[in-house]
Amino acid sequence: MTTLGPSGDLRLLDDFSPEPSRTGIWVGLAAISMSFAAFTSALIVRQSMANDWHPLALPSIVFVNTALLLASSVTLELTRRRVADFARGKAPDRSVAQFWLGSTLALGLLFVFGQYLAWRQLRTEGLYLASNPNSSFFYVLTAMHAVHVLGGLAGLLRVLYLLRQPVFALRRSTMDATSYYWHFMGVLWLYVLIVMWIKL
Amino acid sequence: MSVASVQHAQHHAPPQGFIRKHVFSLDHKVIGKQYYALALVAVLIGMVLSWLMRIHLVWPNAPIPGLQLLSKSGAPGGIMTPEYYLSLLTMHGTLMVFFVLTNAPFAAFGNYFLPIQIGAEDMAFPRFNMMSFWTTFVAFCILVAAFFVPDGPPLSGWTSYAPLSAVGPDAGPGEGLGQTLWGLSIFVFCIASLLGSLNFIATTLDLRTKGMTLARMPLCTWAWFITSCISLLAFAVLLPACLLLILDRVAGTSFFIPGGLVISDRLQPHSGGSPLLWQHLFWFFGHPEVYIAILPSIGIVSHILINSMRRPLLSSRVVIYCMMAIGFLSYMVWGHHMFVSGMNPFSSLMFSFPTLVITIPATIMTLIWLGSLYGSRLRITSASLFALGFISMFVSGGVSGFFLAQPSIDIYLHATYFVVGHFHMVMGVASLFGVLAGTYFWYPKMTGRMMNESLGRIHFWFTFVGAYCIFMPFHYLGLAGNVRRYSAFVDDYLLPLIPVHRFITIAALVTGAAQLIFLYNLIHSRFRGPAAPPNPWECTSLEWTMPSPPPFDNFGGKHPVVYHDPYQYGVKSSTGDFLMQDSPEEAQA
Amino acid sequence: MGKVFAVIVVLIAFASAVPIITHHWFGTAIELRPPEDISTHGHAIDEQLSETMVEAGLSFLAAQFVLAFFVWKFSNRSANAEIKTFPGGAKWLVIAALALVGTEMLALGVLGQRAWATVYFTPAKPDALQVQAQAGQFAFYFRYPGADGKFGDLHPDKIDEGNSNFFGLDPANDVDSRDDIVTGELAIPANREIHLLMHAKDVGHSFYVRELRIQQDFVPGLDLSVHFTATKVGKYEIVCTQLCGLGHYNMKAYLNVLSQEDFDSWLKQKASEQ
Amino acid sequence: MSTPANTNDNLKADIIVYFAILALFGVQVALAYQNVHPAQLLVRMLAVAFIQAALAVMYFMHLRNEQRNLRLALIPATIFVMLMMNMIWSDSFRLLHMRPLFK
Ligand code: HEA
Ligand code: HEA
Ligand code: CUA
Ligand SMILES: [Cu+2]
Repeated sequence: MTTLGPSGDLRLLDDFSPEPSRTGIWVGLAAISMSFAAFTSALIVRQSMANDWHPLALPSIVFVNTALLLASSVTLELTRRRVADFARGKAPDRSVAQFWLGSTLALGLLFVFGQYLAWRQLRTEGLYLASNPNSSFFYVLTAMHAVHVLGGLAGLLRVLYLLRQPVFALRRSTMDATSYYWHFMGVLWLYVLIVMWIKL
Repeated sequence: MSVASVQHAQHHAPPQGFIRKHVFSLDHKVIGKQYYALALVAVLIGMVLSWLMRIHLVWPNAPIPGLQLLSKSGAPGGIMTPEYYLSLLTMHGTLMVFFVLTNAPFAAFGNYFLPIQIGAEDMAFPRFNMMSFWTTFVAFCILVAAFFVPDGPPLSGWTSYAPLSAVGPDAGPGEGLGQTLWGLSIFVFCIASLLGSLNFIATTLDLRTKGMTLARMPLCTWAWFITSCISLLAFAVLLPACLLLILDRVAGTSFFIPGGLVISDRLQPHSGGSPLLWQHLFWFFGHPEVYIAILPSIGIVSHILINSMRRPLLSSRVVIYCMMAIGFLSYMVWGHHMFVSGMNPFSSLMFSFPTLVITIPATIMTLIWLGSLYGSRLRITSASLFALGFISMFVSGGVSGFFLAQPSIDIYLHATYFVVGHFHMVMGVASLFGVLAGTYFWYPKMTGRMMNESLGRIHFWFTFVGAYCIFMPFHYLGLAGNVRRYSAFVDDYLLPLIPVHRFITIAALVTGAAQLIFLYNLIHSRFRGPAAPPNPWECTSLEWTMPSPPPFDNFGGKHPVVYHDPYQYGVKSSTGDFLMQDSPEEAQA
Repeated sequence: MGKVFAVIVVLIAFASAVPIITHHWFGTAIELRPPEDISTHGHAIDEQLSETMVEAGLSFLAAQFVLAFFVWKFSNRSANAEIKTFPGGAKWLVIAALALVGTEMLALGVLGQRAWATVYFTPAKPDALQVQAQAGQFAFYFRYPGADGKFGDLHPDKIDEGNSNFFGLDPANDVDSRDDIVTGELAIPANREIHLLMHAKDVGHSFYVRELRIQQDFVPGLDLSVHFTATKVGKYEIVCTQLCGLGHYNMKAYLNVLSQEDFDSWLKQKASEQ
Repeated sequence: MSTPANTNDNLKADIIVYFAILALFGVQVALAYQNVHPAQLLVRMLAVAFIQAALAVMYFMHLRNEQRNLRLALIPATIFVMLMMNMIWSDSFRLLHMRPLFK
C-alpha cells in the first residue's frame, strides 16, 4: 500500500498511483463531449429541416477570443512547469508560478468578456436568441461553452488559492485535473468554432 | 491488470452534529440511505397516483374523497377531469422512471455498497456525492411543485413529445408553468446523475483495495459500474435536449417547433423546428435509461441468487460480458420507440436488428441463471424469492419486448397497452423486484436489524401474484387494440374491454395495499427487529466482513486485502461452505 | 416454500397463456385479439404476429417451467447435498442461446422485413385515390381533391373553425381549392388503393385503424403519407394514438368503407353540401 | 501504468506535437479554400480536427499516461456512442423532401 504524505503534496512527485480527481476529470470530459455532440446533432438535423436558415457572420471578436483562450492554455502549461520546479526544489519560491496562473485567469476572464462582447455585437445587429435558428445555436453553443469555462475559472481560482497558502498545499492531481479541464475548454472551443464557422 | 493502490488522502474523522451526520452528510452510507428514502417517497407517491388513475379509468364519474383538496380544478368534487388523468399519468411515469428506478437500484444501493464492496473508505468525491443527492432532491421538489401550479401539472407524458410540450399554454391545460417545471426538474436531475455517475466510475477505477482486481469485483459492483458508464453518456444527451426544450418554451426559440402551427386558433410564432429531433434526443437517452433501470437489478439479483444457491454462477464472466454487450447495444436501438413516428422507414430496420440482437445477451443471462439453479442448494428467503421472481418477470417482460422489436408488428401494437404491459413487467416489477430483493438482503447490514421473514414472504406472494394479475392483462388489452394514455374509454370499440380493466384495477388496489406490509416491516424492524449479526446470509463479499451497521469509516481505517474472486461458495473451509473474499485461507474443493 | 413458488409460477404461466391461445378472457365474450383484418397488407402482419406468438410463447413457457422445475427440485436441500453443475456448463448455454434466438431472429426478422416493406417501401400506385387527412386538437378532417383532381394550397393563417375552414383554404384566390371536398369522416371505396396524405395542424397525433393494421403518426412540420387498400365494406374507428392533450382519449373519426357506387354517390352528395 | 519519470518534462515531444497540430491547421486552411460541398467540407474538417484533438488530448493532456482501465472504459464507449448518434442524421436528409404541403 502506498502512502502519501499527510497533505498528499507535490513534493512526493513520483507517486503515480491513480488519483480520483484525475480519473474524474476524464470522465467529466467524456460527458461534456457527449453533450456537445448532442448539440451538434441537433444543429445538423435542425438545419436540414429548416426553411429559415439565415447564414450568420460570426462576430469577428470571436477570433480574438480564440487567441486569448489558446494563449491561456500556454500560460497554464507554464504555470504547471513552474509549480513542478518549485515542488522539486528547483525554484526558490512560487511567485513565478503565481504570475503565470494569474495570467491564465486573466486571459480566461478576458475570453468570457470577449464572448459577451460577441453577443453584444450580435444584438446590435438585431440578432437575438430567438431571431433565427442560426442565432439560437450561436447563443446556445457559446453560452454552454462559457458556462463550462466559468467552471474552469472556478477551478483555477481554487488552484490559485491553494498555491498561495503559506504551507504548500497544492496536490499534483488538483493541478493536473484543473489544467486538463482547461486545455479541454480550448479544444472544445476550437470544435465549437469550426462547427459554427461551417454550419452557421 | 493493474491493482489500484489504495490511498485516500482525506481520511475523515467521525462527523459531528446532526446536520453533518444525517442531512448534509459526506458519508456514502448516509447518502445511500437518503437516496433510498427519496426513492421510497417517490414510489409511494407514484403508487397512489397509479391507484387514482386506475380508479378513474373504470369508474370515471366516481368522486374520490379528498382528491379535490389536491387540485380544485383538476378534480372538482373529487371527480377527475380527463386532463387531470393525463397529469397524474405524466407524474406517475416521471416519478417512477427518474426518481425511483434511477435512484433506488443504482444510486441508493450503489452508493451504499459499491465503495464497501471494493474495500474503499468512501466514494472518490464525497462532496460531489452529497451534491448529487441534494441536486436530485431539488429536482424532486421542482417536479412535485408542478402539482400545485395554477394551470395544472404537466400532461405530455413522461416522454414529453414536442411540440405539445414545447409550445406553451396555448396547447391546453398543463402546458404552462407545469411543463416548464417538468423540463427544469429533469434538467436538474441530469446534472445530479452526471455527478453521480462520474463519482461511481472514478471510485471503481481508483479506489479498489489491494487484491481487488476488476475481475474480483462482485457482479453488482460490475453492474453499477457499467450502469454508470451508460448513464454518464445518456444523461449528457438529455441535458442539452432539456435545455433546448426549456428555451423553446420560455425564450421563443424554435428547436422543436415547426412553422405554421395553429393551436387554440392562434398561429404560433415559430418556424423550422423539428419534432422528430426531440424524439431522437429523448430516446437516445430514453432507451439507455431503461437499461440503467434494469442492469443494477440484474447485478443485485445475481449477487443474491448466488448467495442463496450456495454456488457460483456457471460463469460470472459471461454475465459481465452480457451486461457490457447490453450497454453497448443500448445505444443502437433507441429508434424502436419511433417505428411509426415518421422516422425514415429504412432506419426502422436499422434499429430493429440490434433490438432483436439485444435479446441474445438477455437470453444468455437468463439461461445462466436457470442453469446455475440446477444442482444448487437453493435457500428460500424473502430476498431469494424476490430474486427468483425477478427472473420470472424479466422473462415475461422481455418476451413481449421481442414482439415490439419487430417494426411490422409494432405498427399494430405501438401505443397500445401491450407496450404498457411490456414495460411494467420489466421495469415496474422486474426492476423493482431487484430493489425489493436488495432491501430484504441488505437491510440487516444497513440498519443492524433483521427484517421479519414471514411478513417478507407474505409481501412477496401478494406482490408477485398481484403484479401478474395487473400487468399480464395489459398485454391482452393491447392485442385487442386498446390505446394507451386514454383518460376514459368511450369508443364503441373499447367499451367491451372495461371488465378487464376493472379486474386490473382491483388487482392494483390489492397489490398496492400489500405494499403496506412491506412498509410496516421496513419501519417496525428498524426499531424492533432482532439485532443483525455481521453476516446473517453467510455471504462472501466485503460488506459482510464488518459489523452491522458498518462504522462510519467502513473498515476502521484499515484496508482489507482481497484474496479471492467474490463467489467462493460450495467449498469447504473453516467457516462452512463459503470463503470470505478477504480470507487468506485456500478453499478445498 | 420453494415448491409453492414452483407451483405458482407454473399456474401463472398457464393462466397467462390461456387467454392468448383462446383469445378470450375467462371464457367470456371479451375478445382479446386483433379484430378481423380488412386490408390487403394486414395478413403479413397477422402471420408475423402469430408466428412470434408461437415462438416467443414457447420460449416464455419453457423458461417459466424450467425455473419452476429447478426451484422445486433444488430448493431447501440439506446442507451437505452434492452441488452439481449443469451438463455442458456455460459454454453450451451460450451456444444454445445463440442458436435459439439466432434462428428465431432470422426467421422472424426476414419475414418481418417483408411485411414492413409492403407498407413502407412500396410507393402508392399512381392511380391511387388521394385523400388528405388533417389532425388537429381533437378532431380529424379529410379532404378530397374534387373534380379537378388537385388539392388547393393550405394557409395556416386562414384556418377558421367557426366558418368551417378547417384546412385554411383560400377559395377566393386559389382555383384548385374551390372544389375541394372537406369532411369529418373518411369514406373510401373498397378494393381501391388509398394514398393518405397526412398533415398535422397543431401538435403530434396519430392515425390508427385497428382493422387496417395501419398506424402512423402525424408529425407537425412534416407531411408523411401512407397507402392501403381496404377490402371489406363497413364502418371502423379511426383513433388518435399520440398523446395530444386533454381530448386525446376522445379524438376519433370513422372510416367508412363503401362499395365504389356508394362511394361515388357519397362524394357527389358531399360536394353539393360544400 | 506508464513509467513515471518522463511525463512532465518531455518538452521535445510536446514541441513536435505542437507543430504537428499547427501543420494540420494548415491543412484545414487549405481545405477551406477547396471548392467542395459544405457537407463534404464539414466531414473533412471534422476528420482533421479529430486528429488534432486526439493529439492534444493524448499529449498535452497526458491521456497517454493515464490508467489503462480508464482509457479502455472511456474512449471506446464515448466514441462509439457519438458515432451511434449519427443515426439521427439519417432522418435529416429525408426531411428535406417532406416539407409541409402549404407554401
Ligand atoms: C427496465 C426497462 C426495460 C427493459 C429491460 C426493456 C427491454 C426490452 N425492450 Fe422495452 N421498453 C421499456 C422498458 C424496458 N424495455 C419502456 C419503459 C418502454 C416504453 C416507453 C414508452 O413508450 O413510454 C419500452 C418500449 C419498448 C419498445 C417500443 C414499443 C413501442 O412504443 O411501440 C420496444 C420495441 O422494440 C421494446 C423492446 C425491448 C426489448 C427487445 C427488450 C429486451 O432487452 C428484452 C430482452 C429479454 C428477454 C428476451 C427475456 C429473456 C429471454 C428468454 C426467456 C429467452 C427466449 C426469448 C425469446 C427468444 C423471445 N421496448
Ligand atoms: C418503475 C416504474 C413503474 C411502476 C412501479 C409502476 C407501477 C404501476 N403502474 Fe405504471 N407506468 C410507468 C412506470 C411504472 N408504473 C410508466 C413509465 C408509465 C408511462 C407513463 C406515460 O405514458 O407517460 C406508466 C403508466 C401506467 C399506466 C398507463 C396509463 C395509460 O397509458 O393511460 C397504468 C395504467 O393502469 C399504470 C398502472 C400502474 C400500476 C397499477 C402500478 C402499481 O400500483 C403496481 C403495484 C406496485 C408495485 C408492484 C411496486 C411497489 C414497490 C414498493 C412499494 C417498494 C419499492 C421500494 C423502493 C423503490 C425503495 N402505469
Ligand atoms: Cu390527437 Cu391524440
Ligand atoms: Cu427501448
